[in-house]
Amino acid sequence: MLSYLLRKLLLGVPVLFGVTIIVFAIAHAMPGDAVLAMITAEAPSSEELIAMRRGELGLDQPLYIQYLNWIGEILHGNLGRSFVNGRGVAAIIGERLPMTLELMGVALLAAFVIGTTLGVISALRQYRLTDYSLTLGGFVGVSIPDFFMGLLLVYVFALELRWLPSSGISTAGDSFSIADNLRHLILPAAALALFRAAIFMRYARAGMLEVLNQSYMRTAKAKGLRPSIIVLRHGLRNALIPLVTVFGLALPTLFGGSVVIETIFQWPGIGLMFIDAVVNRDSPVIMGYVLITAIIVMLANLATDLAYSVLDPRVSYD
Amino acid sequence: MRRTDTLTRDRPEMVGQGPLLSVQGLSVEFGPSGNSVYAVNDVSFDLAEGESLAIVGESGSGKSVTVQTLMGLIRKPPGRVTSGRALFRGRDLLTIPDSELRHIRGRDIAMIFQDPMSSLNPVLTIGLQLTEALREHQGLSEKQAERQALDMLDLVGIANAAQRMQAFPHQFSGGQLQRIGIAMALVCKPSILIADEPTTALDVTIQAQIVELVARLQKELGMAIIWISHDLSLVAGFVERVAVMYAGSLVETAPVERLFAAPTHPYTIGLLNSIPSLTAANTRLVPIKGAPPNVMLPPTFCAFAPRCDHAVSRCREAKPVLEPVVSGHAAACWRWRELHGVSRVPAAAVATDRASKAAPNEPLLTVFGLKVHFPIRRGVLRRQVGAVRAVDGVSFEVLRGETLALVGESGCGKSTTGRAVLGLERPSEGEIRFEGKDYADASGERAKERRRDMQMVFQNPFGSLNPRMTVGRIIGEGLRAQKIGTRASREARVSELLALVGLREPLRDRYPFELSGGQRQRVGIARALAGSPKFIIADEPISALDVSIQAQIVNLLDDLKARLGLTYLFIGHDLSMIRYLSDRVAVMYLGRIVETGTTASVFGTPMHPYTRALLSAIPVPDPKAGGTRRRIVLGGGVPDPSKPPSGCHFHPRCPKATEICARVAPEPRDFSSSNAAQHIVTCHHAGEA
Amino acid sequence: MTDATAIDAGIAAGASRGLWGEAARRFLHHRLATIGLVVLAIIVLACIFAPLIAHYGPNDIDLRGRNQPPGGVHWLGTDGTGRDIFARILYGGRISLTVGFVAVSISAAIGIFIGAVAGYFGGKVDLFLMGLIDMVLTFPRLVIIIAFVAVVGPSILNTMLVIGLLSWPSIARLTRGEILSLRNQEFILAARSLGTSPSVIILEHILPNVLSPILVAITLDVATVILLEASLSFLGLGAQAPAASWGNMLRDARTLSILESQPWMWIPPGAMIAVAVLSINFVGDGLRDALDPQHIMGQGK
Amino acid sequence: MRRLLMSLVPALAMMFAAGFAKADGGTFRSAMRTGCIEMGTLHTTCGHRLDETVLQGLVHIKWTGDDVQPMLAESWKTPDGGKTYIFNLRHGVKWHDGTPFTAKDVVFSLNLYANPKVGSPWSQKLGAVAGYKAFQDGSASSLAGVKTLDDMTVQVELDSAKPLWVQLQLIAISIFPEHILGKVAPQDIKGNAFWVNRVGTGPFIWKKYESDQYVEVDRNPDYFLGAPKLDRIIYQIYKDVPPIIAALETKEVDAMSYEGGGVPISELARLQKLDYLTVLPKFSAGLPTYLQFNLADKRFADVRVRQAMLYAIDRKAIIDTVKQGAGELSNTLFPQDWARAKDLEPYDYNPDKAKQLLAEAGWDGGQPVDFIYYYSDQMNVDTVTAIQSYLAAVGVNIQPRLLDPAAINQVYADGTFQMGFFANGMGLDPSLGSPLVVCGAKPLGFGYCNQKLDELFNKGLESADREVRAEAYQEASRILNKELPKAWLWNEVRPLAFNNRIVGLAQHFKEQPLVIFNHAVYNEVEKWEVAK
Repeated sequence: MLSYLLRKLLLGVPVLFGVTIIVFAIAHAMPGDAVLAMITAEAPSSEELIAMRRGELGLDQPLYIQYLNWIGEILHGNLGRSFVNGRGVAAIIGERLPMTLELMGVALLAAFVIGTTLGVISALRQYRLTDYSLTLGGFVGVSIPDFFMGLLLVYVFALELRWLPSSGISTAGDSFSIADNLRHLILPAAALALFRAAIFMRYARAGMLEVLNQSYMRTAKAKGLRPSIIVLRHGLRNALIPLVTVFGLALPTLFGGSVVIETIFQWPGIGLMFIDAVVNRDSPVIMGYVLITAIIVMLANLATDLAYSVLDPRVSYD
Repeated sequence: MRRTDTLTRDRPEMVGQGPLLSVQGLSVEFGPSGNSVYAVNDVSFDLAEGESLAIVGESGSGKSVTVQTLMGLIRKPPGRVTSGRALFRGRDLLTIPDSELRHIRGRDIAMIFQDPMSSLNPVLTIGLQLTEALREHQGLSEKQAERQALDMLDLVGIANAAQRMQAFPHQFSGGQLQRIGIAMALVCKPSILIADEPTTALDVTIQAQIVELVARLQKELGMAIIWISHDLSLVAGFVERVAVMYAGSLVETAPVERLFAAPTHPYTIGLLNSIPSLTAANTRLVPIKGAPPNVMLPPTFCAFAPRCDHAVSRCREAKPVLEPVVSGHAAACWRWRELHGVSRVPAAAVATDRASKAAPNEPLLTVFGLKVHFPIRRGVLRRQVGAVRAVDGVSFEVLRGETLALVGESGCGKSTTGRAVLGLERPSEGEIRFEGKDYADASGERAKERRRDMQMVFQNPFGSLNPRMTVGRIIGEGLRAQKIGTRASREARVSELLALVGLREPLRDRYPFELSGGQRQRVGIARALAGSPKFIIADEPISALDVSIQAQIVNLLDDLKARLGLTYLFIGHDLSMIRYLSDRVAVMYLGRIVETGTTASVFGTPMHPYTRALLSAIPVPDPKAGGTRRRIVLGGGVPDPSKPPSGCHFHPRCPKATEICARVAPEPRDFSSSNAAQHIVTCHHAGEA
Repeated sequence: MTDATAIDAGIAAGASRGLWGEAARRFLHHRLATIGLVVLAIIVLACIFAPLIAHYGPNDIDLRGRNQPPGGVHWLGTDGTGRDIFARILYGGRISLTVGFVAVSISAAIGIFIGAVAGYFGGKVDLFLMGLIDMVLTFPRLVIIIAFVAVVGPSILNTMLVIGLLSWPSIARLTRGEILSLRNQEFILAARSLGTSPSVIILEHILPNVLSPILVAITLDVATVILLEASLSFLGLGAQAPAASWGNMLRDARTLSILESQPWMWIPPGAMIAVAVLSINFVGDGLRDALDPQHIMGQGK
Repeated sequence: MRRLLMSLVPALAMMFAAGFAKADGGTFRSAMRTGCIEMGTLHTTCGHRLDETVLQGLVHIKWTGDDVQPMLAESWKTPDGGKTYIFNLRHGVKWHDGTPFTAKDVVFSLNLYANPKVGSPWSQKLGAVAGYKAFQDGSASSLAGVKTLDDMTVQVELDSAKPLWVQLQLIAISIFPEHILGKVAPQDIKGNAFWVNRVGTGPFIWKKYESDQYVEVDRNPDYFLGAPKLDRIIYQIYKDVPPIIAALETKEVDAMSYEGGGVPISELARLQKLDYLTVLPKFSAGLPTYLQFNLADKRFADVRVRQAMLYAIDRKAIIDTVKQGAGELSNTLFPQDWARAKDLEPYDYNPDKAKQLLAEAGWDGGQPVDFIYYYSDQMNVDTVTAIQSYLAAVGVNIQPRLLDPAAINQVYADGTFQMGFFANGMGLDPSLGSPLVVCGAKPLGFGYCNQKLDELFNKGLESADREVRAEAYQEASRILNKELPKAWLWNEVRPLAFNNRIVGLAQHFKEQPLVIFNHAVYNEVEKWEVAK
C-alpha cells in the first residue's frame, strides 16, 4: 500500500514537470505581457518606461532563463511574485484557495449526496414513472451550462424571491459569520452542483442496477433479510464503489466550473484570480494556479485510489 | 460436546405428517407474453421430511428456475408464475406476500448457490454475512448470533473460525467459500436445504469434500435436501430420489437405484449413454443428437421429440404427462411402455478400436524440463520479487497418433503447458521438440512452421470465437494468416471443413452469438484443422458443454483423429472422459507431473497418492458403487503457485507424506509392470504397500 | 456426419440478422434512443439546409425591428440588433454541432491511437503514455482552454482544435482498458496461434471489439463539448460576434431584463442545447445497449 | 441521509430569516469595478476613487466640472502667469495616524511621481515641471523645480508658462505621507503593503480591504472640511456588471459603479421601474468614440476611404436603437461643446456616397479587414455587429475580434493593427485629446501628422482664457472633422443609478456634467447621509 503511494508520487514528479513546461509555454505565448496589459490610453507609457518595467519583471531575459528562475522558485517552495502587485503567488493562492475549496467541496458533496440518492431510488424503481422522470430530469440537468444555471438561480432566488444574496462570499463590512457565509454559498454551490448531481445520478443508477443483478443480492434475499437491509447493506455499499472514480474525475471539471461561477457570483477564490491574471498577463499567477490545481487533482486521484481500497476489501495495492 | 446441544432440533408438530413440500403444476414464463420463454412447464413433485431429492437437467432445463420460484427469488417482471401451487406446511409459497415468505426464506428453506465467489457479498465480512440471518429470524443479540455462527463454521470445517469471522470472501479459497455458503444457509437450521449446483464451479477433489459435507450434515440435522445438478453420476452417490428435467418439464422421476437400473424416458437413457463409465470402458459413447431445445416454443408437444430416436408423430402433436411406471417411478413419454426396459446401451454402440490399435513408439512431441514462470513485481521500483511457477519443470512425450491426456485441477499449470508448447507463452526454460526440432524459443519462420504443424482447440466456446466475425471468416483465418491457397481455394476449404465438423453450409455466414455451444466448439475445431496440422492441443474442449453435447464433441474428435491421422494433447479435468478418450495420461499437480502412464495402468493401478485421491473423487454413475467405494478425501486446497511447498509440492495434503517429502523433491521413477509402455511416478513412497 | 441436419435444428428458424441487424434491432427497441436519433437527425438536417428554411440571413440586422417577440414574420422573434432568432438558431447550430463533432473526432482519433498503442504493446510504452494521459488529465480542461484560446486568439477553428487536443485522454484510457481486457481473450490467443500478424489482430480482432464502448463514449463526448463551447462563448472565447453559435446566443441573453422580459432570446438557444445534448445522450445510451458485447459474447465462463 | 436533510432545514430557515440589507444607520455601499487597488495609486489608472475619500490631492476637480476645489492646498498663486506656482497648504491637517501634514509630504509626493525608479505611468503629468527630464534620465536625483518655501508653503516651477497647469495636470496627483512611504525604496512602492492599508488625510479612514470583495472606510471625525455624516463607506468590488445590477436591485449596493460603462443600456428600463432608485440615464462620459485606422496601412491612407466609412454607417439609427440614446452624434474629437466649430461636415448616412468614395479611392472589397475592439458588454458587441453589417453593405468586409488590453497593445506594438472600434476618456479638457492625433503620438497616433494641428493644441495650452482657447480648438476640430484621422462616431453617454437611501449622492451627480473615474472628484461626500 505505502509503496504503491510512494510509487504514484514518484510517477507524479515527471508528470508535474511536464505540466510546468506546458503551462510556462502557454503563459508566455499569450499575446502581450504584464507590462503591455497595464498601459491604458489615459496614461500611455514611453518606450523606456516599458523597457524598464520589463527589466523589473525579468521579462527581458531569454525564456529558458525565465523558466529556470521559476523552477528555482518552485523548488524553494514559493511560486514567484505576482507581476501585478508584487505579492508572493503562494501567499495569494493560500489566501484564496480555501474559498474555492469551500465552494467546490460543498458543491461536490451536495452533488454526490443528492445524485446518489436519486440514482439509487430510480434504480430501485426501474421502468416506473419515478425512474423515467428522474432520468429525464437528470438529462436536463446535464444539458444546462453552469453559467446559465447560475443566472437562472440568481434571477429566481435573489431577485424574484429575495431569499438569498445575489453575489459575494459574505455581507461586505459585517464581521464574518458562518450563517451569513452559507447564505452566500448556496446559489453558487447549487449552480455547480446541479449539473454534477445529474452525472452522479446516472452513474449511481447504472451501478445500482448492475448490483441488483449480482448473485450475492439473491443470496441476501434468500436469507430472508428485510428489503431495507438488502438494499442498503448489501446493495448500496457495492454500488458506491464505481462512483469513486466519477468523484475523482469530477474534480478537474469543478475547477473549470468554478472559474465561471466565481466570475458570476464574485466569489473571491482562485478562479476569479485566474481570470484576472489572464487579463493582466500575470504569468506567475497563471502558472501557479495551474500548477496548484494540477497538484490538487493528482492528490485527489491518489485519494480516490485509497478510497477504493477502503470501500472494496478486494482492492489491495502493491 | 457443545455442538450437539446447539444443533439438536425438535419440531414435534412436524412428526409423521404428509409431504413437507408439495409442488403442484408449477409453470413459469419469462418475458412479455407473446414471445415469452417457457422456463418451467407444469412441474409437480413432493418432498418428505428429511428426504433428499435431486433435480437433474442440462442448462436451460428450468431446474434452477423451479427452485428459485419456490424461494420467491426470480425477478418479476420479467418472470411470471402462470400456474401452480407450492404448499409448505400448508401454506402456498407462491401466493403468500413476500413479507411473509421472507420469514420462511433462510429460516425454514435455505439455499446454497453455484458460484461461491459471486454469491457472497465481497465487501462484507463473512462474520456479518453469517450472523445477519440469525439476527433477522431469531432476533439474537450480536454475541449469541456470533456464537452460533462459530459453531456452524466448525461444523462445516473452517479452521480457527474465530479469526476468520473478520475476513472477507476474497480471502478464502473456492472450497472454503462454499463451506461458508453452506454454513450461512444452515445457521437457522432450515427444514429444507436447496443446493443449486453447489459444486459445479469446484475441482473434483473439492467437489468430493463438499458432497461429503452436505451428506453428513443432512444426517446430523435431519433436514430435507433438494440438490440441483447437471451431473447424474454426481448425485447417484447420495440422494434417495432423482427427478430429470428437460426443457422445463419433468420427464422422469424415480428412486435413484431404479433410475439407473431401469431408465424409461429416452432422454434419461440418452444422458446415461453419453456418460463414459469407469467400469465399462472402450465403448463408443452414444450422444444425444442435435442441440438443446428451443424454449421459445410453447410446450404443446414433447420437447425432446426433435432429438429422440423413438419419436413418432404423436410426440410432435401432444405433450405427454408423467405417468407412473411403477410406484414411485413415473415418466412423461407417450411410448414408455414400448421403451420400458430397453437396455441402457443400445445395440448401436460400437466398440472403439482404441484397444486394438498398436501404439507406435516414435515420439512426435518431446517436452523436457519445461518451465514457465510469471514474474511478480512489487515495490516502488517494480522490482521482481518472485514468480508464479505456473509450470515448474515438466517433461513428457507425445507419440505419433496417440492421445496424451494432461490432467489436473485448476491452477496446476496444464493449460499453460499446452500454450507454451504452441508458443503462446514464452518458456522460461526447457526444450520443446517437435519432430526433432526444438521450438522452445522459436520465432519468425520457425514459429510459422510450428503453427502449420500444431493447432489448438480452446476451452471457452464463447470467448474463443471473435464475436464480430462470421463463422466462415473464423474458420478461414488460419488460411489467410498463413497465406495458404487462393481466395477461391480457401472458400472451398472452409466448406470442406464445415462438412468435416458436421456444420451445414448456411452457417458459414452466421455470427457466433447465433450458434449453440456445441456448434461453436465445432467451429473452433474446424478453425484448428484448417491448415491440416499434424498435432492438436485440445484445452478442455468440452468442459463448458452440456453432457449430451460433450459426447458429440468427443466422438467428433475421435472420428477426426481416425480420419486425419491426428495426434492429440488433451488437457482436461474430467477423469471419466479422459479415461474414455486417451491412450496415455499425465497427471499434473502444482506445475509438475506426478504420474505418467498408459490410461489402463494409471487408472488401473494408480501409484501416486494424488492420482489415487483424484480417481477416488470421480463420481460414478452407479448408486451402489456410491456406498461401497472408499473415498480418499484430500484436506485443504491447491496451494499458491507463487510459493509452492518445499520438496514434494504435494506433501502438505498427502496422506502418506513423511519428513523426507518436505525436504527432497522426489525423482521420477518407472514402475511399469511390463516392458511395454512406461509408468512413471514422482513420489518417494510410490510402490510401498 | 449424420447429426449435421439435427444440429442446425438448434438455431432459430429465422434467417441471420447479422451483427448490425442485431444491434439495430436492439437500438430501435430502446424507445428514447430512437426518439433521440430522430430529433438529432431533424436538427442536423435543419442546420444543413438552413438557407432553404430560414427567410433571413443569420447576420441581417434590422435596427428598427429589434427585440421583436415571436410572430408571423420572425417565427422566434429578433434579437438586440433585429436579427432573426430562428435563422441564427439554425446557423448557430451549424457551428455548435460542427464544434461538437469535429473536436470529438480529433480527440477520438488521438485517443484511440494512443490508447491502442499503450494497451497492445504495454510495458515501457504503456508507462510513458499513461504518464502523458495523467498529465493532460490533471489539467482542468476549461481552464487550460481559456489560457490556450488567449494564446491562439478566439475563433471557432481554434476552439475546435484546442478542445480536441485536450479531450483525448479519457478515450485513450477507455481504449487502453478495453484492449487490456481483450488481450487475454481466447480468440486473440487463437488468432496468435494461427499466426495472424499483430497489425491484423489489432485491426480485425481488437478494434472492432473495442469500438462499441468507444463509440458510446464518443457520442456522449459530443454532448459535453457542445456544452463546453457554450461555456467558452460565455467567457467570450468561443464563436466571435457576429457569428452565431448556441453558446454565444445564450451569452447575448445574459442580462436580467432579457432573462425576465425577452425569453425568446434565451429559451430557443437554451432549449436547442438541452435538446441536442439530451438526444445525443439518449442515442448514446441506446448504442450502449445495442452494442453491448454481453449480448454477442454470450455468457462466457 | 434523511437525518442530514433534516438538520439542513432549520439552518436554511434561519438563513432566510436573516433577511436583507441590515439597516445599520450610516453605511453607504458603492459598487466598484476594479481589482487593482493593491498596485496603488501611482501605478494604476483605476482605484482613484479611493483618493476622494482617503488619500487626497492638493486640488480636486469640483463635481460641477467647471473648476477645481482646493483640498490640501488652501490657495495658490502664480506671479508669472503660469510658470511658477506657490501653494499655501492647509493648516492643522493631520494624517489619519495623527502625524501633521506638511510641505515635506508634497515635495516627496511630486518627486515620487516623477521618480524614474518608481516608473509611474502618471509621471508625464509632471512633464512640464522644471528638471523633469534631468530627473528622468538620471542626471538629477530629484525635481529641480519643486521646493519648500516654508513648512506650509511649496513652490513649483515649470519649464514654460502653463496657465492651466493646476486644472489639467495637478488634479491627477495625490499626496502621500512622507513619514511612511519615505521609508520605502522607490522600486518597492508598487504593490507595497501601504496601498491595502492606506493612511491619508481625507474624510474617511481606511479600515479594511478584502481582495476581490470590498474596501471599508470609516468616518474621520476631525476631517478639515467637517466630520462626515456617514459612518462608513463600503466599496464593493465586482468583476462583472450583471451582479452589480442584481445587487442594486436587491439593495446590496447603493450606487452603480461608474468605471466601465455604468448601467448597461439593456438593464436601464428594468432599473427605472424601481422606485427606490434614482436613474440618471444620460450622463456624458466625455468619451469620444471612433473607428481607429492605421494610416500607415495604405488602404486607409486615402482620406476618402475614411470618409466613406462614416457615410456608410447610420450612426443615428445605432444611437436610437442599439444604444437607446446613450450617445451624442459627434463629427470631431472634442466632446466639449465650446471646443467644436459649428460648421462641421455632418457625414449623414449615405451609403451611395460611401460606395462612390470607395470606388474613387479604388477600394478592394475582397480584402478582409482585421477589426479589433475590447468593450465586451452587450451594447458594444451589438454596436460592432451593426457597424460590421453597415460596412459590409458598402463592400468593406471587416472581421471583428474581441481582444483584451494586453493583446491590443501587442497588436499596436507589432504594427499589425489595421482598424478598430475605440473610445478615449478626455472629458475634462480638449487638450487631453492630443495623444490621439498630434504628430508622432505613440501608440495612438498611427502615423497621422498635421503640423497645423499640433500648433493649435499648443496654443490651447498657452492661455487660460476660454475665448482664446475656444478659437484654437474649434479650428482644430475643423481639421479633425475634415481629415478624419479617426472616424468620429459619437460621444458616449452613460446611465448611472443610485439608491435614494443615500441623501446627497444622486443630488450631486445630477449636477455633475460628466462622469470622471480616473481622477479624484470633490463632491461633498462628507455632507452625504442616510435617509431617516
